[in-house]
Amino acid sequence: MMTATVQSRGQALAIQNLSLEFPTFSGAIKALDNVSINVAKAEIVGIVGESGCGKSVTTMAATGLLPKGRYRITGGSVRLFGHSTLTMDESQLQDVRGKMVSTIFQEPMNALNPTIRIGKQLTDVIMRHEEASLSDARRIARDILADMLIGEPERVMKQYPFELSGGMRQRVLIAMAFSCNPGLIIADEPTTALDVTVQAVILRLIQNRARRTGTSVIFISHNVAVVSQLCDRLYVMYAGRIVEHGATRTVLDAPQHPYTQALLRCLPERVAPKQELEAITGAVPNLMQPPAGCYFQPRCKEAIDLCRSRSPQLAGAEGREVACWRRGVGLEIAEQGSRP
Amino acid sequence: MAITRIIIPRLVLLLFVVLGVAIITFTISHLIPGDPARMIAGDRASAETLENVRRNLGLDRPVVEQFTIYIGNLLQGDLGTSLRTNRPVAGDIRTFLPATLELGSVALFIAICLGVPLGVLSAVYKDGPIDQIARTVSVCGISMPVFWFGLILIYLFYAKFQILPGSGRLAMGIVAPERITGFLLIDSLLQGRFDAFRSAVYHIILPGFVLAFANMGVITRQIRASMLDVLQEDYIRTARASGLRKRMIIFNYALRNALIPSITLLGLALGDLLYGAVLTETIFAWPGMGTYVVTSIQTLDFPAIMGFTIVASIGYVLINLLVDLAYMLADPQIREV
Amino acid sequence: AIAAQDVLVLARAEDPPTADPGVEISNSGYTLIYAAYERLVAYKGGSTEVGPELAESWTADDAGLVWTFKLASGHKFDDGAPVDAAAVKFSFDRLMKLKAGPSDAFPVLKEVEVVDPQTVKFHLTAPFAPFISTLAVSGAAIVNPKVMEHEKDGDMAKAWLAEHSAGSGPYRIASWERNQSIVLDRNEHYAGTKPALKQVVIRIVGDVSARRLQLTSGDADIIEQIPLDQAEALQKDASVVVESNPSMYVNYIYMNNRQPPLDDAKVRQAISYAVDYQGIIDGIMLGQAKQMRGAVPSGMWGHDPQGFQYTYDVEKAKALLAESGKSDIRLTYTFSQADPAWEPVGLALQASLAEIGVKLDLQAVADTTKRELVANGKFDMAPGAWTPDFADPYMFMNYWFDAGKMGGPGNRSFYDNAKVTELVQEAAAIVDEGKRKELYVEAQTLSTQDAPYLYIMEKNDIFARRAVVKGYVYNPMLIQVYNFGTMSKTE
Amino acid sequence: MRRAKSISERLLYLWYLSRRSPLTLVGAAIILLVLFMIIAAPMIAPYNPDKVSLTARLLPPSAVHWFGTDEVGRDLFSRVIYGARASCGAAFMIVLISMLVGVLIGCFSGVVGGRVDTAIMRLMDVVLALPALVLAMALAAALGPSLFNSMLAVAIVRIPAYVRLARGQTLSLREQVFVKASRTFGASPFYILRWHILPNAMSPIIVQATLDLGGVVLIAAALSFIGLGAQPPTAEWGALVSSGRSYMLDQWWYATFPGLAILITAMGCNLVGDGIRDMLDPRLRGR
Amino acid sequence: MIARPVLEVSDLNVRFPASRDWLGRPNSHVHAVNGVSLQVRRGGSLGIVGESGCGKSTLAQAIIGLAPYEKGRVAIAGQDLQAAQGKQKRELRQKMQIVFQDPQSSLDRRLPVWRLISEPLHIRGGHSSAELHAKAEQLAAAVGLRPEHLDRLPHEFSGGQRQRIAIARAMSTDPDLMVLDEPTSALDVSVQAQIVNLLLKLQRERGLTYLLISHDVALVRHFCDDVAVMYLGQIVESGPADAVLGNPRHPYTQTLLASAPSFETPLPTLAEVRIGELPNNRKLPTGCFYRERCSKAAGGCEAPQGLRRLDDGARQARCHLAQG
Ligand SMILES: Nc1ncnc2c1ncn2[C@@H]1O[C@H](COP(=O)(O)OP(=O)(O)OP(=O)(O)O)[C@@H](O)[C@H]1O
Ligand SMILES: Nc1ncnc2c1ncn2[C@@H]1O[C@H](COP(=O)(O)OP(=O)(O)OP(=O)(O)O)[C@@H](O)[C@H]1O
Ligand SMILES: [Mg+2]
Ligand SMILES: [Mg+2]
Repeated sequence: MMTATVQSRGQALAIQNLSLEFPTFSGAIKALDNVSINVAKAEIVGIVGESGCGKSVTTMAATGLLPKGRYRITGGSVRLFGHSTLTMDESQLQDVRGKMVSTIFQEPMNALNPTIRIGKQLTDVIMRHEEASLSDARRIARDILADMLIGEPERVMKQYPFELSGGMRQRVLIAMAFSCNPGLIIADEPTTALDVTVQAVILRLIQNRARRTGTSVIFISHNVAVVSQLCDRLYVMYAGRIVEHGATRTVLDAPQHPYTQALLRCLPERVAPKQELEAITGAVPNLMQPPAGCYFQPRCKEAIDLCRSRSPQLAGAEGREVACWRRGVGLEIAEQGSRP
Repeated sequence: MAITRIIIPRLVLLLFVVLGVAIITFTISHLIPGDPARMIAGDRASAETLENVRRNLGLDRPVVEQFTIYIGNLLQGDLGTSLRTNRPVAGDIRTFLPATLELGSVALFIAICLGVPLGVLSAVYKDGPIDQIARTVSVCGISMPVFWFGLILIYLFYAKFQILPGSGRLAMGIVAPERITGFLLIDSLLQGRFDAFRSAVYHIILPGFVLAFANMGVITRQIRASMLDVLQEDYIRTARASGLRKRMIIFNYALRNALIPSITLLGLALGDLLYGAVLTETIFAWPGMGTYVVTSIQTLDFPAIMGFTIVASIGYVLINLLVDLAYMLADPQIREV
Repeated sequence: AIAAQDVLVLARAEDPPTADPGVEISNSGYTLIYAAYERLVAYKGGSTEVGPELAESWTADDAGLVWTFKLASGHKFDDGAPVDAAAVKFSFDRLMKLKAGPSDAFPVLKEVEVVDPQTVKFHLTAPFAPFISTLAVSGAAIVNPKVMEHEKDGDMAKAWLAEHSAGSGPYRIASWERNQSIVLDRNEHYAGTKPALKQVVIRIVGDVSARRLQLTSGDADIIEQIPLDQAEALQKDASVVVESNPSMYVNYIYMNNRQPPLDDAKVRQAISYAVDYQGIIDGIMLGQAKQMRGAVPSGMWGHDPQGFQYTYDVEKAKALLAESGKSDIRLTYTFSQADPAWEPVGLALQASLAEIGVKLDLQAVADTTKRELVANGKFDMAPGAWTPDFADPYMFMNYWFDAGKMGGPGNRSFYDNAKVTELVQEAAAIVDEGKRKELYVEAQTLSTQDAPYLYIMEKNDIFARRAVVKGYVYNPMLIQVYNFGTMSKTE
Repeated sequence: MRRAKSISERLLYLWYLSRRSPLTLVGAAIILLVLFMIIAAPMIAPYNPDKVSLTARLLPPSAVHWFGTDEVGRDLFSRVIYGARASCGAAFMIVLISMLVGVLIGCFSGVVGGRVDTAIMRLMDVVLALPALVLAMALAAALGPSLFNSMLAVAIVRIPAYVRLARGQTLSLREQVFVKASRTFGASPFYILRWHILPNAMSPIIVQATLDLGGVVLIAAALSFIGLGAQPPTAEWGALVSSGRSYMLDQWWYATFPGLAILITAMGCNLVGDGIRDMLDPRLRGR
Repeated sequence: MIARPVLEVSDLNVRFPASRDWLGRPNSHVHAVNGVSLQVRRGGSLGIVGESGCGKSTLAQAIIGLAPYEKGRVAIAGQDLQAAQGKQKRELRQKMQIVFQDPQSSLDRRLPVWRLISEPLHIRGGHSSAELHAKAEQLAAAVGLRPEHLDRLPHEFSGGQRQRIAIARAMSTDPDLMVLDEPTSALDVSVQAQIVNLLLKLQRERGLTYLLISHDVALVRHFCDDVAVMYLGQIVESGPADAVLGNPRHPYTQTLLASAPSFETPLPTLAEVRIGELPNNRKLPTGCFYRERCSKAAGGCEAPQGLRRLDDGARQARCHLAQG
């Protein structure tokens, strides 16, 4: 259905086999290992995974927002609307950010500058990317705030962030992200800190605006339910690797990877009250010394010897891949010995 | 509302401080082994003369009575009479204060102009060579014994190379301009006395720099620390993610917020400035409060010491009041609540 | 920038406290007071003898209780008003009413009486031999009675006179920027020859090196308070003259005669023999001093050139100490930084006394504290410096040895020898100078044997001037006081 | 066993951190050097620092007298080395006294709260408003100039800084969840102070103290310079600079070397203080 | 006969000073809890749900004795906590234990695990170090920690393990009631499941009584027998969990449930969720607190609403429109 038409229109973001590490005192944290993510134009893609699995790092690496000198890219490429962002210098990135790709972060409380009025923060961004006079910029800002269902945009623009509630601030941030009509919006857990009622509003606003303007969205969350309501396609990450991806409904209805399955089974809403939940035993691996083979194998109930020695590769049909030996899809590749 | 909430407690504090300081210095002055009367009359003075001098100073009265009289006079702005110069202390302070203020303002100005950019650069290029240099300079400043630094500079620039004067506020032959503000730099300009202005500028360079250097170190360190704090705030990430230019982010978004905690520091720095000024003035024979109070202490001129201490503490409290107000202006959160 | 020919610039370390003759007791202030005021009598040239100034002539009655002065005519205050007997009376009344330090030079003054505008009578309560000398001191300056216009809260114009002048001297204080500079202008009504210097500027330059540089660069014509080492260095400069003159500024050490073991004359004598006087003079003073001989310095009449002088004789010192039977002596030397020589002298003393087995601890205190401790007799040994206020051995003998002046006033070693006290009191009460000298010499002989003080040295007065400054006359009574009125600057 | 491992790990970690900031290492080296000077002064110093030799006055630096000699012929190198004892000893005592007293008052004030707290803080405001140097000078003048008296004075004026710091720590720790938890278990204020507040408040206080040490070295020297601190013939850096001052023109070395010693020592303290602060900074920790 | 409830809260009001005049006297207040009454049966569990800032934590803190209250009463096993003094007070306090949301900050990072777990006993006094250590070991085993963990410091543990330490500590005094203030919201879902299982297991085994605070409706539905929905410091609806969450009667509960994300239902439309924020709790609204945001607001809502018993008698709702 929609997915097909969207894909034909080309790629917004193509991350190919991105590997990245943070060198530290006690060794390198291998934050990303061979991560590939594709986002088509006008598509809404979700990334789910536990805290620390590398969701934010992936997108921040793609937009060059990671702290300079603190990380090392060990492989892969990122193409944003055909431009390679990994090779850009800071000033080129500055032109790309906000214009081609915008990011909405997790904590609305601190994501706005506390000493600058909302209006100025918005118009600064608009005037940076659009050839707009101050009055034009103000008009654009006002319109987009109104679009975010903010009651009195004029008044809000004169206010400081601390005078707004969390939900309002997050809407301002969304407005800011959309203000220069970027082709891609990265929403990094934009609702985690908010109430469910507010969350519903925010999700709706992002969805409506994206659909209307044909903007692609990467939606990062650890809440599978939220992602299921919003996204066309879904990537599941575990310990810096993509373990499974596919169309949202397919992945949720028929999860292939044991991790995805376990993740869905441990949610209380799927179990009768007071019943024991199917918890995943153990804890996420330490990325400085990851286990051999599949990173999930120490916690996996189905693990076999192969899982303990070799990392499975993503394999499967176009648009629906799983990285698990038990699903068999990757066996042939392993036998060819492409990767230990 | 918010303003009164800040001002009123400060003014109450001011009363406390003045009273406290008066009590402390008064107590000290009465613990002192030296006899002020002997100081005035000379140490060969006969007992009779001493007695007379004591009577004239009111030193023969009970301590509590002396204190009440002192406080009573204080409330009328009378700080007593200097034992050494026989002039009203308030008048002496009025004479010497502008010189100190002029030196202090120039030093503060230099310190801010050098310290803030250095701190910003240091934070932005953290751990790089610029940072190492800036940190070394700032630590040097903080660790510099002002009195020694002054001596070295005098030796180099005045004695060796003879390019800058080493003492006083004006060159020998130049008649001081009429006193309007007491700031030579301003008074000379107001009266079109460019010779005096030039000379005043020359004279303030060395002491101004010496005094500025230490404060520059403190400012650099503070700005660096708060810039580092601010630069890793979420809103900076937001600004970066929206593609704002680096310069804009640093100066319009980060520095502004980094300055807020630094304002408090500025208050402290002003306090330090006073301490530095005392030393700098002695080295450079700068005719200000520092020289005055050091001489007063050496001669145990207690009315002068008390007067100075009280004025300095009032100044300290007022500066802090200003700092709080500035803080309030800079931080909308405090301003509007 | 070299100052103009008719302007003399004097650079010194500190601002004079005040310029009020009725209050000021430091030489630093005398510089101004002597320049701005005249007294009834004045020292004659470089000598310690006094001659006429405002007074043309004077007579005393036989008992020495009434002195009559005839004023010279033509002397005018700087506002043009004549100096008359009323002004003299006013000045002394004011001095005695203020009763601050300077009044102590007139312990017996009962009353000043105006006979007619040109004649004034002084009534004394008791004969006082040095009376005429005392009239040459700073406190005896004649002040224009008009200053009372500036009186505030009954202060006898003290606040105003603190930084203004109202006298008939060659100069008047034109302006005073505290801690910066004082400008003295010529007094147009001055009765004497018109001074060559139009203006005298006293600049306050705290740092020695700065003063020195200003002198060599010609910014200053005279600089004061130069350490001996710098004086040596300056001497090499041909355009500079280092004035080094024997003065009556003596450095001596009080030994507390009341406190064991210093109450034993033997111990004091032993200490007196243990000191390396010449070592101190050469090593610390670079030869710019000489060892004292008795209490009265060599420039003052009453000095006894044959008087006894302790020598550096360790053996004798040890023997005396053994005689005294005291051992394990531990003393404290309480000093301040008021005189730069006190600390090194203390160090030298420490080393010397160690040789005879006396341990000396150095205790540095604030100068005011030191004075207080000395005045109250709470010390073992303490250095002192003494200059005479007026030119009379009275300044030494009566102050140092009179048992009635113990503590602050002068007898700071708490020396109590009835015979000596009697001698010096008698010498103060008679007028005959020959007789007085005899009495003082006898008193010196007696007291030197008791060694109440350690007689260290008479220091030279040192300052430096540019060679172009001419006409300076040194007077040992007028340290830091210059005859600006008769000085000039010529190439 | 495990402890030992974690200690060596920690040392390794410290080494790693300081390698990242070479300035801290420089600071540490300076402090070690000064400590060495203090401990081993009699061994390093070539001469008795108080030995007067009137024949060897004001000699320039040479192989015999590395830093030259002073106006009574004492060896300046030896005096500078011995000076470390007076200067740094004084600074250390000042910081120690003001820290102990300040922390005590501050924690007490923070825990007790209410009127007592207000009264204490107002008093501290008064002390803080006193110009530090002047109070020091006044006290020194009152009690007589001596290193001890001016130390006392400086210590007094430094107390409020620690009171504020300790109180601030106490107040913020009091709001920490683990302290609240302790309260729900019925812990007394004393228990909380002993087990939770003091141990957790100590690190910032120690950082402050290290930084303060640098400042206090300067103040102690300044007081001696004005003549209110250490008294001659004690070899103390500030006093040495002060006596060297009048010889600046012809004998530059006299004031220069002791001044350098002050500068370098203060730098050492500040660098190490900065370094420790960075190490304890949780934000920098993980990276 | 019905056993006496472990916890009885009646008409509890908590307010905090919001601003002060220059003398330091409060001149306005935040009304965090406004007349809450509730009861928890022994061995039962009560869940409290509500938006952020509605006063859930404040309620918990008031119950546990961390937030002072002026009006109302909290009784644990029939004894009034605030009226108690000294030793008795401490013992009463130890009958209730709380587990906080953030396991990181609720543990002193300088104390080893065994000390942390046994802290309540240490405070109670009378135990030697060895006894405390032994006791800690038992408790640790009960929450699934191994003995070798006991000497480590908290930063060496993962979030889930830290929460286990906190739970072990809470159990150390055999409390009658455990207050759980969002015990899993700082944890990942996979770890959340472990903790939920642990808590349920402990309840089954030891008959613990829970007061669970959460904004996760699914969790409360799973975990609790009863539920109370809070809005602006008031309970707006309460009753058995399945009934209240399965068939909400109060409009607020309805909105809350509709907004909760789920796999089955699509995103609600903007009209359904209604944009609105929690009203200011400095100045409480008059009438029904929810009136401003309520889509069903009608005449009668201006009057203050009381809790009214619904149909079966087990449920209550604070809305005059809720069908009885
Ligand atoms: N600047 C950094 N230095 C070192 N390690 C880092 C840095 N930033 C992230 N990491 C590590 O990279 C890994 C992935 O982090 P990331 O922030 O992408 O997680 P996440 O999936 O976004 O988690 P969350 O849901 O908590 O936001 C983590 O293990 C983290 O510790
Ligand atoms: N110590 C306090 N001082 C002042 N106001 C407070 C204090 N604690 C809580 N409040 C206020 O009381 C109200 C209720 O807060 P509370 O923490 O109980 O909410 P909550 O329901 O637990 O929210 P959340 O889900 O975010 O934890 C809020 O408006 C809060 O700002
Ligand atoms: Mg993230
Ligand atoms: Mg809460």
